[in-house]
Amino acid sequence: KDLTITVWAGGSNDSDVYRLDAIEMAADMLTREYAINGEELNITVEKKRDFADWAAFKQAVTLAAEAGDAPNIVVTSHLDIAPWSQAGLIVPVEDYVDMDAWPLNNIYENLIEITSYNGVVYGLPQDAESRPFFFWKDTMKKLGYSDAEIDALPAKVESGEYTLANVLEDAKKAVDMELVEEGYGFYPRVSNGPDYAQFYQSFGGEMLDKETGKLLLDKQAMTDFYQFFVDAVEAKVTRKNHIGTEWDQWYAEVASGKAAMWHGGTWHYARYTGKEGLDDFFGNIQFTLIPAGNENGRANTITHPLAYLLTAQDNEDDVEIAAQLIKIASEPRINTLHAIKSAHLGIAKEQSNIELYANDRWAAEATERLLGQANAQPNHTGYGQFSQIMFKGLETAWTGTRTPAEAVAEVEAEMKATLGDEVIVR
Amino acid sequence: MTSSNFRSWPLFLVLGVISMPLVIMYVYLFVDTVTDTTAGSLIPDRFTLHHWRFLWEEPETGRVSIWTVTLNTFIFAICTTLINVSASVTAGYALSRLNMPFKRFFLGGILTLHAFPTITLIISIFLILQMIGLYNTLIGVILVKTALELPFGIWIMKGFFDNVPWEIEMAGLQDGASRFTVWWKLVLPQVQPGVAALAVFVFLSAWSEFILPQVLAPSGSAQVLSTYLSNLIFDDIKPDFNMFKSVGVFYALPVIVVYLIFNKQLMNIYGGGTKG
Amino acid sequence: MRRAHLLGLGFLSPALAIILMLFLIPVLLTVMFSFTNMSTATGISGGAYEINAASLRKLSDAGAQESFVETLGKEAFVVDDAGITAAAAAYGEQFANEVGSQMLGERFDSRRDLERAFRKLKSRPRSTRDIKKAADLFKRSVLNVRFETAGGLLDAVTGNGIEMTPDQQELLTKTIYTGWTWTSDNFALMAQIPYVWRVAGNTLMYVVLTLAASVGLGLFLAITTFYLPSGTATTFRAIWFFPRILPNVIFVLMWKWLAWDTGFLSSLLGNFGVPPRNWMLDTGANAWVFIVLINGIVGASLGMILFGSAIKSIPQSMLHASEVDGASRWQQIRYIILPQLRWPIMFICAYSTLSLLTSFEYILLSTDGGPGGATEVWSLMAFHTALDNYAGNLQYGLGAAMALMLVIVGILASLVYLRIFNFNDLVAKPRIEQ
Amino acid sequence: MRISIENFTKSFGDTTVIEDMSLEIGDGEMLALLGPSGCGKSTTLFAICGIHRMNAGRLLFGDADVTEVSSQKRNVGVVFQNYALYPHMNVYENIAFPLKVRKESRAEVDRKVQEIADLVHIGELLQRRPVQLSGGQQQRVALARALIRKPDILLLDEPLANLDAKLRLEMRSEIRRIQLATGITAVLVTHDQVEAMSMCDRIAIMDKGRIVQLSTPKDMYENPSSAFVAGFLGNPPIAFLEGTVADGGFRLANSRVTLPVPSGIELPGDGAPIRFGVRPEFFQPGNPLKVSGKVSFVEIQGREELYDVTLENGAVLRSIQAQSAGFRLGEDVSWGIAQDKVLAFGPDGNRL
Amino acid sequence: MRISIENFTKSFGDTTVIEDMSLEIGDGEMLALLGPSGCGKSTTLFAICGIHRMNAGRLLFGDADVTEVSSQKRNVGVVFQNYALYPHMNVYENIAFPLKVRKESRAEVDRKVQEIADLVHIGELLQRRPVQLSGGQQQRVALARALIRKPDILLLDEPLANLDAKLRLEMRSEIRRIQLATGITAVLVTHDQVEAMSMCDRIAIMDKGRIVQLSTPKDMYENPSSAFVAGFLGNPPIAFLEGTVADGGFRLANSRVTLPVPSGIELPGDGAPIRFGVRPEFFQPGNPLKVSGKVSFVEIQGREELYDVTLENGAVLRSIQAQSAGFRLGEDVSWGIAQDKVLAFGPDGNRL
Ligand SMILES: Nc1ncnc2c1ncn2[C@@H]1O[C@H](COP(=O)(O)OP(=O)(O)OP(=O)(O)O)[C@@H](O)[C@H]1O
Ligand SMILES: Nc1ncnc2c1ncn2[C@@H]1O[C@H](COP(=O)(O)OP(=O)(O)OP(=O)(O)O)[C@@H](O)[C@H]1O
Ligand SMILES: [Mg+2]
Ligand SMILES: [Mg+2]
Ligand SMILES: O=P([O-])([O-])[O-]
Repeated sequence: KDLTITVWAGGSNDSDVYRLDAIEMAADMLTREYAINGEELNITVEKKRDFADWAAFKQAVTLAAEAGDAPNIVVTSHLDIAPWSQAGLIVPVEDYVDMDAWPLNNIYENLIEITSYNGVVYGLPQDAESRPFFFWKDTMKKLGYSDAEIDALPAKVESGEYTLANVLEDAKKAVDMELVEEGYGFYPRVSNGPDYAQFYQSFGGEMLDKETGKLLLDKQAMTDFYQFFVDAVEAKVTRKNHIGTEWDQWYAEVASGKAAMWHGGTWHYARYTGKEGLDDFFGNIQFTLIPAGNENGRANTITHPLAYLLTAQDNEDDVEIAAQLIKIASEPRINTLHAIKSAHLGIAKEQSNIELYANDRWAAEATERLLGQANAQPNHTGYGQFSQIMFKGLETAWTGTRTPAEAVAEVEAEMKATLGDEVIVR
Repeated sequence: MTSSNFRSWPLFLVLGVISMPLVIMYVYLFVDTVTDTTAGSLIPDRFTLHHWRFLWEEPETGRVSIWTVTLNTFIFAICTTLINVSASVTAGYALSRLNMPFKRFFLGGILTLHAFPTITLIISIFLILQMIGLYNTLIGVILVKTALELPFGIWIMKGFFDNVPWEIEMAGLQDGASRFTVWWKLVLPQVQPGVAALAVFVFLSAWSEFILPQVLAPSGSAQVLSTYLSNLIFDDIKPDFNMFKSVGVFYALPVIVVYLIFNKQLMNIYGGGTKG
Repeated sequence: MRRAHLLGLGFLSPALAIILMLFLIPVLLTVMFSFTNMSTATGISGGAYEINAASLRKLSDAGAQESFVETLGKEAFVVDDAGITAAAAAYGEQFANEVGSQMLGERFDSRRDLERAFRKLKSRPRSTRDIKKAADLFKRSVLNVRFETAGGLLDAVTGNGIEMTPDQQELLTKTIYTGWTWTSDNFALMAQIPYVWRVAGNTLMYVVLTLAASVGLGLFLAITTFYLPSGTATTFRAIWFFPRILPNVIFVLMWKWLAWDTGFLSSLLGNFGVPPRNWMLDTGANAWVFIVLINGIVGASLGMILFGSAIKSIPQSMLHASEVDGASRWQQIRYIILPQLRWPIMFICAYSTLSLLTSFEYILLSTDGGPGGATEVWSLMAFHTALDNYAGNLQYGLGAAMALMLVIVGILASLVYLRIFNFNDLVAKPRIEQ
Repeated sequence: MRISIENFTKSFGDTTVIEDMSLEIGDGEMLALLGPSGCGKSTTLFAICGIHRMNAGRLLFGDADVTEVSSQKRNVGVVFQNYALYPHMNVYENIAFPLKVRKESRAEVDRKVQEIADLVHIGELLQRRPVQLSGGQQQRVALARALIRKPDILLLDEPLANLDAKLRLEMRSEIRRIQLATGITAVLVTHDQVEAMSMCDRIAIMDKGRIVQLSTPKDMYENPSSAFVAGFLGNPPIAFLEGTVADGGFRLANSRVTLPVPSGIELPGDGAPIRFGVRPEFFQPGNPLKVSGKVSFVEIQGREELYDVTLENGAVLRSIQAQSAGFRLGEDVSWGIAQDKVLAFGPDGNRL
Repeated sequence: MRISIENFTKSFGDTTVIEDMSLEIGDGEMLALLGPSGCGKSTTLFAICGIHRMNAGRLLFGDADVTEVSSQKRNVGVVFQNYALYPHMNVYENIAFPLKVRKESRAEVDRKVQEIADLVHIGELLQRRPVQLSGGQQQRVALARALIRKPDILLLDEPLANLDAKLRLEMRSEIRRIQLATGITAVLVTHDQVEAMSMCDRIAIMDKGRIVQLSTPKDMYENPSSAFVAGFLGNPPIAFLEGTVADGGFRLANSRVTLPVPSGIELPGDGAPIRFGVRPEFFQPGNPLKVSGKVSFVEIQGREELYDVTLENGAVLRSIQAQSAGFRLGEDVSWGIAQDKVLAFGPDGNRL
């Protein structure tokens, strides 16, 4: 039997090729399995990751699916599950594979949770990551932290002893002491992303009301969250015009100790140690959860896994083959190739027992320190708008166009208008 | 300008000064494609062809070869130009010279169509393409691009036809030629500068079209250079801006050549529909 | 109809067909979309009926009785005779017997549990897929099942023994429909969002400033190059025309290279002690300067060519006349050249206003509306809404409504321009009457 | 081929340009349509060749009614004012075009083109483009193109208007020569009287869409039916004297001078305003019927000299004399009018 | 203001258009530059008004060397062939333009425009746009614009070429009248000999960038220095007979006819080829020195008739006669040449 399986991966650069190649490896495996059973199966895997950006990828996938022309497998954010499943573009993976069997039963439960919607498993997590807080050790030492204190930071952050208030304080000190330039005390991400939801959580914000399954706007948390960035700008530890800074420049700066503290993704590790030439990562940088903002909140981090999703096809057999392929691609060994090559975190418990993974200090430590505490953004059809409105509000407060209170009022107005019943304001 | 009453050096000076930033940008754009520069410095360190490796290296997983997309781009731009110019030339003639009902309506409508934000039509265009089975094909994108640019083309061509002396056409009829022969053999050659100008315009515009192929023909076989270029997502692990610029320069070269060859024709665009 | 009319229509038809098909009908569809709540989640071509956690939530919000919602929401797999008969037909007597003997009457809350139970059976089907299918034979609820038609759903619900009043039926099918529905909310929404008004203001500013910049610069270039010897003029024209033919991304990248913290400007000014900064996004004002420059220069390229060729068509003798009449260069420009560029200037203004209203690519690539939404314009907002959403739920309906506003403004503007251009003069009567 | 225009009416929208015109042009005749700008000359021509439809009336070529026949089928050759050569074709191709659309054989075309090119003396220019030709040469090409398919009728719309004086002179005789040589029926539209008179068998003078006089050049020059016609013909133009009938003579306005009236002119009653027209060649020093005035303008034109003489009452008479008459500006002269050549017109402008 | 052009040379790129030309134009004089197309007339004019720089030579207005002075400062008025009116300005603004750029006061401008408009008879048209004017009216506006700032010099580049015959006649006298009235020094460029002769005090005939003869119209008509000049002046043009010197007389080519040579002409030796030029007015039935031929062309021009007579050897002589001479085409005639008016030219074209 000959068939072609098409795989499209969004947002993938050269180190992410295993998102596609893993399917090819799985195809080889599956062919062998079939052969053993005496069935002939020839799978051609058509791979594509040429997309301008996430938006282009999503346009392409949705329109192709509407045209009945969807790729069999897509690698995309778990956030797409909600709208795409409602539109019928994707089918539950649990309808085709045994979730209780290897390797799926080895995947972290919370990750499976993240790729489920309405209690149905729609996709298989393809990788995990997290968005930690970073400290430049040298600066911290100059601020008076001992090596031991620095080593203890992750724990203090986790326990809520070291909060964002301390962040501001230390950052301001660093600027005042001219250890870093103005605006480089705290040096956040330069564009919208899940990272900012972390700060909302730090101040006690929740994105989803567990009980009703509706989105949740916690005005107090939102105001505090905005206020934190406004304070940072006022204290001159963060630049007013920070948003929109070029990524390239940003990477170079944080990897060279120009900033005292910042936050970023786990995959930045590859960039710091690769292109930016930071040889001794662990000697220079400490990483922790995002500290709590105040007593309402907690130290946290968000993981934003990409997932393998199966699209609806006219021919169910093709879907089944595709399902088998993503199942095989989730083998810890295969997934580890991707995790290490692209500096992502693994998806399965057994990966810690695979040398390639275990011997990678970053993967091992980050998994342990971050992944356990990580939550994800909610799978909800309105979350895209929620997140966009939240960030727009942050931007207006940050740049001083509005006060935090005004910004939140605007956010509330817009959320109520666009999300209607689907959002609860608290 | 043949008059000897004005000196040109003051203008040369002023133009030189305001063109400076652009020239510097061009120069650096090009220099960056063949050199490496240490961060923070403005002076390149060494010469290298490394950034042009996409020309000879095998494409990476999930990527298409630059040569395939270059060929696609040529097909796309040339077909768009051909179809657009042919349709503009016939429609422009009809609106300029022929008797027909609802002429005012057509003319006004065509000008007004120009006001539509084409990008937001994409979803609807997608539906139509899917209906007629041209979604995800190069020909579909070509037709869409043509449709969106046609109002401009028709308008310009009508202007050019307006300027052809009626007597030529009358003479043709008198010589026994049919209206069609008159148009094809006598009138069309007169608007050749207009056709050339329009063709250059359409070609340039098609060459740089990006959103339509991206959205309406996402599969690899219909990729064009614009999408290839934007799809070199800035790799955030080991980005190569200089290669990005090299692809950009590679992409721009053909149109620069077209411009340099045809800039005289382009300077004829006035006289088309742009004349009062 | 006269033969001549047929000839005219014949000549027009290729263009007409293409425009109608791929331009006019899409425009009408867009108008239609703007009155829907269409999004990625609703799909474009139509919806289905599915009861799941999310739709149950909607159902209770819509005022359905709690008990009704609860019954619908029960996932239930019941090993009953009907199921066993079906299993016998599909997977053999042996399996059916085994199920019948070991599990009859048992109830499972999820398919996973039933599958697990099946896996313990000796005569179970050997493929995962078949086990799942077999399990589905015992499904006695409609939760998470997708029905293409309302009738299918209702039959299934009743089939599972849930009785519904007609009101409940209607409420159910209406609320859990996954596709799009007609609504005029999009327009009300636009008026309610404070941000929208700011964007409208930005758009006005963008069009006016960019138009002024491109016409001004275009004129300046056309006139200065006109006075230069042809070789020099060609060179300068090329320099200023390239922005139009360079790929957008590359052109914008050049500006970023100029304006970055680590870019040319910062490096250059660094020598004079000016701290580096991102000149493009430093402040709203800076961003505007760059937006206007980038778009203005691209616009000026067209202006330069058009004005240039218009100046070329001014009879030489007229310029000579003004010189012997004593006009200085400035007076020649002011009194002779500029007045004769009236039409091309108006054409460019009309053409560019409409293009600018709907163009956003350079903004998208350079500031993406930032900083803080300072440079977000209407078409960019429509694009963001309809085609660019981080979490993938694209708002086609709202985006179309936003586009529709532009369309209306565009039509009004072109009507004004048609008046100015003296439309009647444009429709000359053919001089050959056959 | 005889052309008959019967009750031709033409309107553009609301304005009627030609109303109920009838005109007969004999076989082999060359007729001039002469008249001021906008009088409807071109419109008439366009109706004959079929580019314009006639709103009413009939058009016959010979005995065939061609009113509803399309241009292409009328077999009429037209030479346009600006030649309307096809700029992208060379001379050969221009001339061959009418044959080409009829798909005549290559050899046939060659032969005919050569023949007609020789007729109009442009045999050596066949490879040139129109822009490489002088005005006169272009004119000849246009003529050749119009003639090559041996049309029944040749129409010329101001064929000489764009030529300079010398060429105009040359082409005038050239066109006439060719028309005579081919024996074709021709209509020449012009507003230059010299052209009309020197080239045509008959002239139709038009004014505001009507034909005001139709006659041979000589007759029209000598017997204009109205002041309009008289003023239109003659170079230098006729001079008019205003006055009234007084005592059976002509009393100059604002003056005591009374001139006798030529015999055969029927005068209206005393005091009625009338006009005398005196052509320059009939106002000469040698003539007997003297009037006095001052030379107010002198123009030397080579072999002739042109004088304006302003009479006491301010009226101006014009005289053309052989060179070397040698009068000077401001000189008082007393020259005579050739009495029997005077033309008298009534107040409505019609000839008395 | 006197104009002196001294050793003027002008090249465009590699081609030298004018070489070492010198020319003096007296104060208040009107000089015609007459010559075939492309001979350098406009180039000379453009050098005088400063639009072109001179490659070599000097230009003096009065005693001032203006070679390096810009157009704007030369105070020269120019009327261009196509008028070059500013289409976006009305007549008033067109005329006022030279004053406006000098920022003269509103009242002053008003006064001057009214004055000059009255001078050229367009006082009522001031509010019209150029497109609303007839050719003649446009011409006058151009003239007014050139004159308004009281230029020292007026240059006219083929001012009448675009007008129809009747208007041309009218404007000719008009321009001359105004030039005389203002006493301005004027240069008229034309290739129409009638224009040159009728309007100017002197004529400079140019050929290929050189001045071949400079003289008064009358003198030039009667004493052309070369066959080129003789052929250029005269309407209808002079006819040439080719032949050789034989027995102290002129032997017609291919013929046995020998004509006596007018006295005062120094003939080259026997057998040398020479040409006789006979103007049409000197070939008349009444003249004694008869030659015989056949009337080969007749043209009736109103008051005159033009005949071509083809002699036995194929040469053509032209005759212009008063109307009603009444010869017919093909008639054998034997008309006479006015022997003392014959012009003889050597093989190089120069007058003998
Ligand atoms: N297509 C048309 N639409 C309206 N009016 C027209 C049209 N063509 C000609 N006319 C009018 O008809 C009248 C006669 O025009 P026509 O061209 O026959 O004049 P003409 O005698 O040839 O003048 P000219 O000597 O200027 O060529 C003019 O008043 C003209 O304005
Ligand atoms: N700008 C120029 N560049 C090159 N050659 C030129 C230019 N201007 C004129 N010439 C050439 O110089 C010669 C003289 O031109 P000029 O315009 O003075 O002729 P003209 O006597 O005015 O002719 P016409 O009667 O046709 O106006 C011509 O051969 C012409 O081709
Ligand atoms: Mg006409
Ligand atoms: Mg000239
Ligand atoms: O790549 P991210 O937007 O998920 O950070």
